[in-house]
Amino acid sequence: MSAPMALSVRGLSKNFGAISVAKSIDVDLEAGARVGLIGPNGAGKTTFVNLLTGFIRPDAGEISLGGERIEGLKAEERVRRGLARTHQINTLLTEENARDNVAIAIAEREKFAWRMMRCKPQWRQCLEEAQARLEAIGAGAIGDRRVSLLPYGQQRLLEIAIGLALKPRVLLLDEPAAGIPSSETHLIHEALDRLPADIAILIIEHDMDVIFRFAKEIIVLFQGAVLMRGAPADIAADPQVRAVYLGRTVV
Amino acid sequence: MSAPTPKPTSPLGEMTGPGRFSLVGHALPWLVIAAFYFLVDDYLGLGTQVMIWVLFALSLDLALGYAGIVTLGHAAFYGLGAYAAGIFSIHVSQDPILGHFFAIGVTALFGLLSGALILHTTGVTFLMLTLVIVSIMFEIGNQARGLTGGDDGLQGIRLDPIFGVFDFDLWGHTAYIYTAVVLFIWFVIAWRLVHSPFGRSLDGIRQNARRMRAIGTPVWWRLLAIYTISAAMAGSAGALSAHATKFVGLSVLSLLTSGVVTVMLILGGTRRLYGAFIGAAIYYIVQEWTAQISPYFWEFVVGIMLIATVLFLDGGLMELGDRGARLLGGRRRAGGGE
Amino acid sequence: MKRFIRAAGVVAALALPMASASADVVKVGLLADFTGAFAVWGSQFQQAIKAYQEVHGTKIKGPDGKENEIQFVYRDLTSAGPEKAKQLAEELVLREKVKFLAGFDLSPQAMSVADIATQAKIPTIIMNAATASITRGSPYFVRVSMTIPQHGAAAGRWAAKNGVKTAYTIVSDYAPGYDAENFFTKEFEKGGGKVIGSERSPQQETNYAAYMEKVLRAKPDALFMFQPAGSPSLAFVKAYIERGLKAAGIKLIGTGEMQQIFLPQFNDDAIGVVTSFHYTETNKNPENIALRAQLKKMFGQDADADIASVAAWDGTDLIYQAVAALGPSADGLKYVDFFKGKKLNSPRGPIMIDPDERDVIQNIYIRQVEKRDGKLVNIDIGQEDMVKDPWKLENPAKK
Amino acid sequence: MFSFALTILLDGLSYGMVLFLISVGLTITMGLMRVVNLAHGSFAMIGGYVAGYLTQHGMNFFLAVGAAVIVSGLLGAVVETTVYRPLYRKGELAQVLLTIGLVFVATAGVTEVFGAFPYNVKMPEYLTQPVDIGFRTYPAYRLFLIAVGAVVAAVLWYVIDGSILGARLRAAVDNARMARAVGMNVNVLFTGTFVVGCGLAGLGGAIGAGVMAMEPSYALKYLRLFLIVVIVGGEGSFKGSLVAALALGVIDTLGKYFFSQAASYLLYAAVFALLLWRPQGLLPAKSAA
Repeated sequence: MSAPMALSVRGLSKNFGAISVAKSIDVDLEAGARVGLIGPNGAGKTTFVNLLTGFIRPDAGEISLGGERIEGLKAEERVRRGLARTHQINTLLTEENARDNVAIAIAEREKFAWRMMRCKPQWRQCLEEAQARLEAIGAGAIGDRRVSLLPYGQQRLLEIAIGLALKPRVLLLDEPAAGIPSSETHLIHEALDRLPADIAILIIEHDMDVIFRFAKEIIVLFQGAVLMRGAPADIAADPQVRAVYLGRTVV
Repeated sequence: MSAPTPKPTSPLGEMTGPGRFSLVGHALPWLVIAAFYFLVDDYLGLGTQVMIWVLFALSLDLALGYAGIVTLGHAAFYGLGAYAAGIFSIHVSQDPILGHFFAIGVTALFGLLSGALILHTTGVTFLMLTLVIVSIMFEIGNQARGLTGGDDGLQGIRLDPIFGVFDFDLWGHTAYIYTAVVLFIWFVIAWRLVHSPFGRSLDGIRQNARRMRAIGTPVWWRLLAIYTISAAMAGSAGALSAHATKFVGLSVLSLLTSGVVTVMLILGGTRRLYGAFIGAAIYYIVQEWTAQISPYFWEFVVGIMLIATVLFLDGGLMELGDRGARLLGGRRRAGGGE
Repeated sequence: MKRFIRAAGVVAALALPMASASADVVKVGLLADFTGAFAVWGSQFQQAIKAYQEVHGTKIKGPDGKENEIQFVYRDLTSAGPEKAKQLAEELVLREKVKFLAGFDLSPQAMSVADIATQAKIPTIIMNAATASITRGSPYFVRVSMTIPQHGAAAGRWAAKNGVKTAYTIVSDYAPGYDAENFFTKEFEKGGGKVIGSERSPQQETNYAAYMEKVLRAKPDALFMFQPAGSPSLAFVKAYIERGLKAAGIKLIGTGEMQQIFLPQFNDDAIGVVTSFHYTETNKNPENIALRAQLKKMFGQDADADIASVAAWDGTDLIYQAVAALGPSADGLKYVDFFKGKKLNSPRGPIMIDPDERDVIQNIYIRQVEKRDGKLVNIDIGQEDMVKDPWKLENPAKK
Repeated sequence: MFSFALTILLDGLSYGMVLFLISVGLTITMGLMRVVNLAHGSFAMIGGYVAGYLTQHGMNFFLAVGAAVIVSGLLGAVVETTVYRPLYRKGELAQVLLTIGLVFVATAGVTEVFGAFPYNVKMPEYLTQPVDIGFRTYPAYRLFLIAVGAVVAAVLWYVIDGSILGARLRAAVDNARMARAVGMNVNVLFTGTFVVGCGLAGLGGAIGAGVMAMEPSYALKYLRLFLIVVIVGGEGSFKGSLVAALALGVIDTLGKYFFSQAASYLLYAAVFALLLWRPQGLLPAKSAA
């Protein structure tokens, strides 16, 4: 009897009117997996993430997290069960400093966030952990800085730190390197290298350098369906995948 | 990793975020309230009214300022609290404390139910729904004449002395102190609330609700919680008003009441708690002053104040203080640059 | 801006004699709406009071022969809630040490100061607020304006006596409207008429199409209205004409809707509307002529007297007489006793303060809109002498 | 029975048309500029007062209405370029407050200039009379309102749905940033739309004064109705606001006719239920959520 998959998706489908944006997708992630999700624009990558995280309701299909079915749960309930994500577009709390951004997530994870009276020790604990987590991904220096004043690359790091702060079983990284000037990409590379080994990670990225450097396995999504799944080298060599990226339709 | 970790510039244990205040800053408004009682005896009625508005504005600050719930319907809670307290004193018991708690309970329940119905909407739709609720409440107040007195207002409120000792006198001594105590209690609650993890999560929801859902925050429930608390507080302000004036007029449920309290809050500054104090006080003082020059002048001045605040003074009058402090003491709040 | 400056000047003018006050100053606190939806009341009160003081001077000799200066202190209720009235009344009493309170355009405002008047023993002259029960609120309340039932009852009696068999009523949906409907119906049916339908329209209504259609279909002999004077009453009468109710021979009977100040807003179609009211602007009483001339002299040709002016004039007159008779510092109840049974030659005609109820007893005039010298005017076509408030007759005070 | 139903329909439509004329500018500006413009009624009020002043001083009614439209529109241009511009980037709350501030200023100004009394727009004699329309006599004024409303609606329909200007407008409503990116002069578009919207409000205020009377508190008193039309119709949706305004007019008339006791609740309750059911309004302008 093997341990349940960290994340298991079966037959996930979604239609917007006549357009099918997810066609019976099956995906498995075991604990500690490093899987890349690629596909041309409009392949349905972001829709897939939104379906997984509960921001869009699927029409059909099952999603299990550590063996527990979660497709009926709301986004925030999935997060509390260990499915975290980062965002493509920054959705940080821009009026707070970086450390508070992380601490608020930790308070949520520790269920302090319903506490309506001041509780200094617990909050202090959150802040300390937040600072530690920032340092762990190489961003210890930004703790005191207001998010709106941070350079873009640092904001993406902060996104990852928040995702990790939720102590997820599975972490979805939605284009963590998008929009970062090349001078700062090493920051993201280093942060990705340091991700805890026990977390299953699904990374969506346009930057093939990042994907091939990081992923042990790659899933290619095309027109809402899984086109192929395999090791990076195989994917890179596959003619079908090449065709897709060149824009020709494959039958 | 190579960059050395610089020392955090603020101590970790400190609650950062909005409204850090020195001890002097904390003491000042309460000293003013106390001094007012002893020095300006003739204006106690005005003082009581101002404090009631402060409390009302404070309740709005929780919902609108901290949680970002843009509502025009807060008069529904204020009015309901006033009527609940008034009707309770006429039909059930003349004990003011009991009546006050009754009013708080009723408005909290109403806040919970109405919030549950409408809090899934946002923006102008939410604004409209709150507006409709307060309009319906007004119509009910007008037509349920047997209970509310309709347009004539609710009369015949009689109160026992508080704790059987302090009678509500014409000169308003008891009402003033009673209101000040209630305001203080609510203020302490609000202060702790906004600096709690709960308060921080509300702040987060205001800035970006989607982000908060992504870290597992049950956004709707949080909003419902603060909406209910805010409603209870507004109801408490309404109850104070009913008790202090021994009269409830239909206008407590009018749209204008919602408007005035919003103006006060914005004028003083949102998300600062003390903004409510400054806003309500300034509003009253300027109103008294301009109305004496020429009654028509008042509306004009309010309008100009609003426009100027929005265009030039985002943080309200409290912002002026901040700017002054920054000029004197250098940059304080923003994190150090690179 | 001119008016601001003028108003500022008035404040300064009021402030000056204060500094050099050698005579005893008797302050009268006047509470009314000067801004907001009911702003017109405040300005009408104020103009009449100034006119009175211009004619009679601000100083009046007391019984001891010493001069007393009567000084009005105006406070704006901003059309806000009665709690504002209460707070300002407190201030006027405590800080300004006023001897009298006066004004109050709306009933809730008056009711909210009942406790203060009673506890501080301040005679309070109500210059408009017309809900019947108000004067029972405090033994210090004295009303010089009117009560709604006075108008409604007289209108009902007149209709029954003048060939109206069936009537329809449309009143504004608030307390005074209910009173008007109630007393019109009672007196009309007592006289043999029958009310075949009744409606209540929202207070701020200005779109009466549906109501008029209903009346048109019911085909009554007459339509009785009670609408707040201002935009609702104007819209009501216009809708009545537009919809062809007049052409269908349905007589329109009202109370305060066709006051002189509103007539320029109508055209000749308004001719024939009958109202039951306590003040006919064109009456030839010397007091009336003096008041109207004075207003025009001081405030320009647009200034016109209405019930607010008349009540403010009479209220001021009462205060002057009381100070002349009792001096500046008599006990509140003494002043009230002085007012009881007092008869005045008001610009509206003779009035008397009810010795028991401290409410106004006055003639009710039945007027009809007619055209004279190219202008619409109200012409008296009937009169009931010295009408007491019917509500009080029906609800005697508990002893 | 038929004539009765038709009468109610006419009554409802004529009222609805006034609401439409005044609100249509609001819905487009709210959709286009995303400004919660609570001051919109002030422009209708100013139009009404201008027409009132001119007709009372002997000017022809139609000329006076034309002047009212121009004055309201020009005022709109001034206010848009000075006060509203900085507002586009600010939040809802700031917009609510600033525009309420404008309402106060307008109210004080009108009271100062024209006094606190209700103000009459003198209509030509023939508009104040009932006319025979076959099955009954009916107020000429109301027929006039319906006619003007219908003409304006038809013109707007043509402009918005059928012209290049309209296409630009719709594109900008859908995505202002995109419109700017493809080189549209959004500022001019904004100002132009705002001016037209204010002009229409002035028209509605002036000719609608017989249904919604002019007084200093006008802008605040009817604010609720204008907002209901805009939000029920769907922000930015011209057709939505037409439907909503006419429906509101008819429901209001029906309510007063059949349930006059509950008429005041009925409308609010209907709006409440509708917004819970369709928070985006009846015919939302934006395609996707």
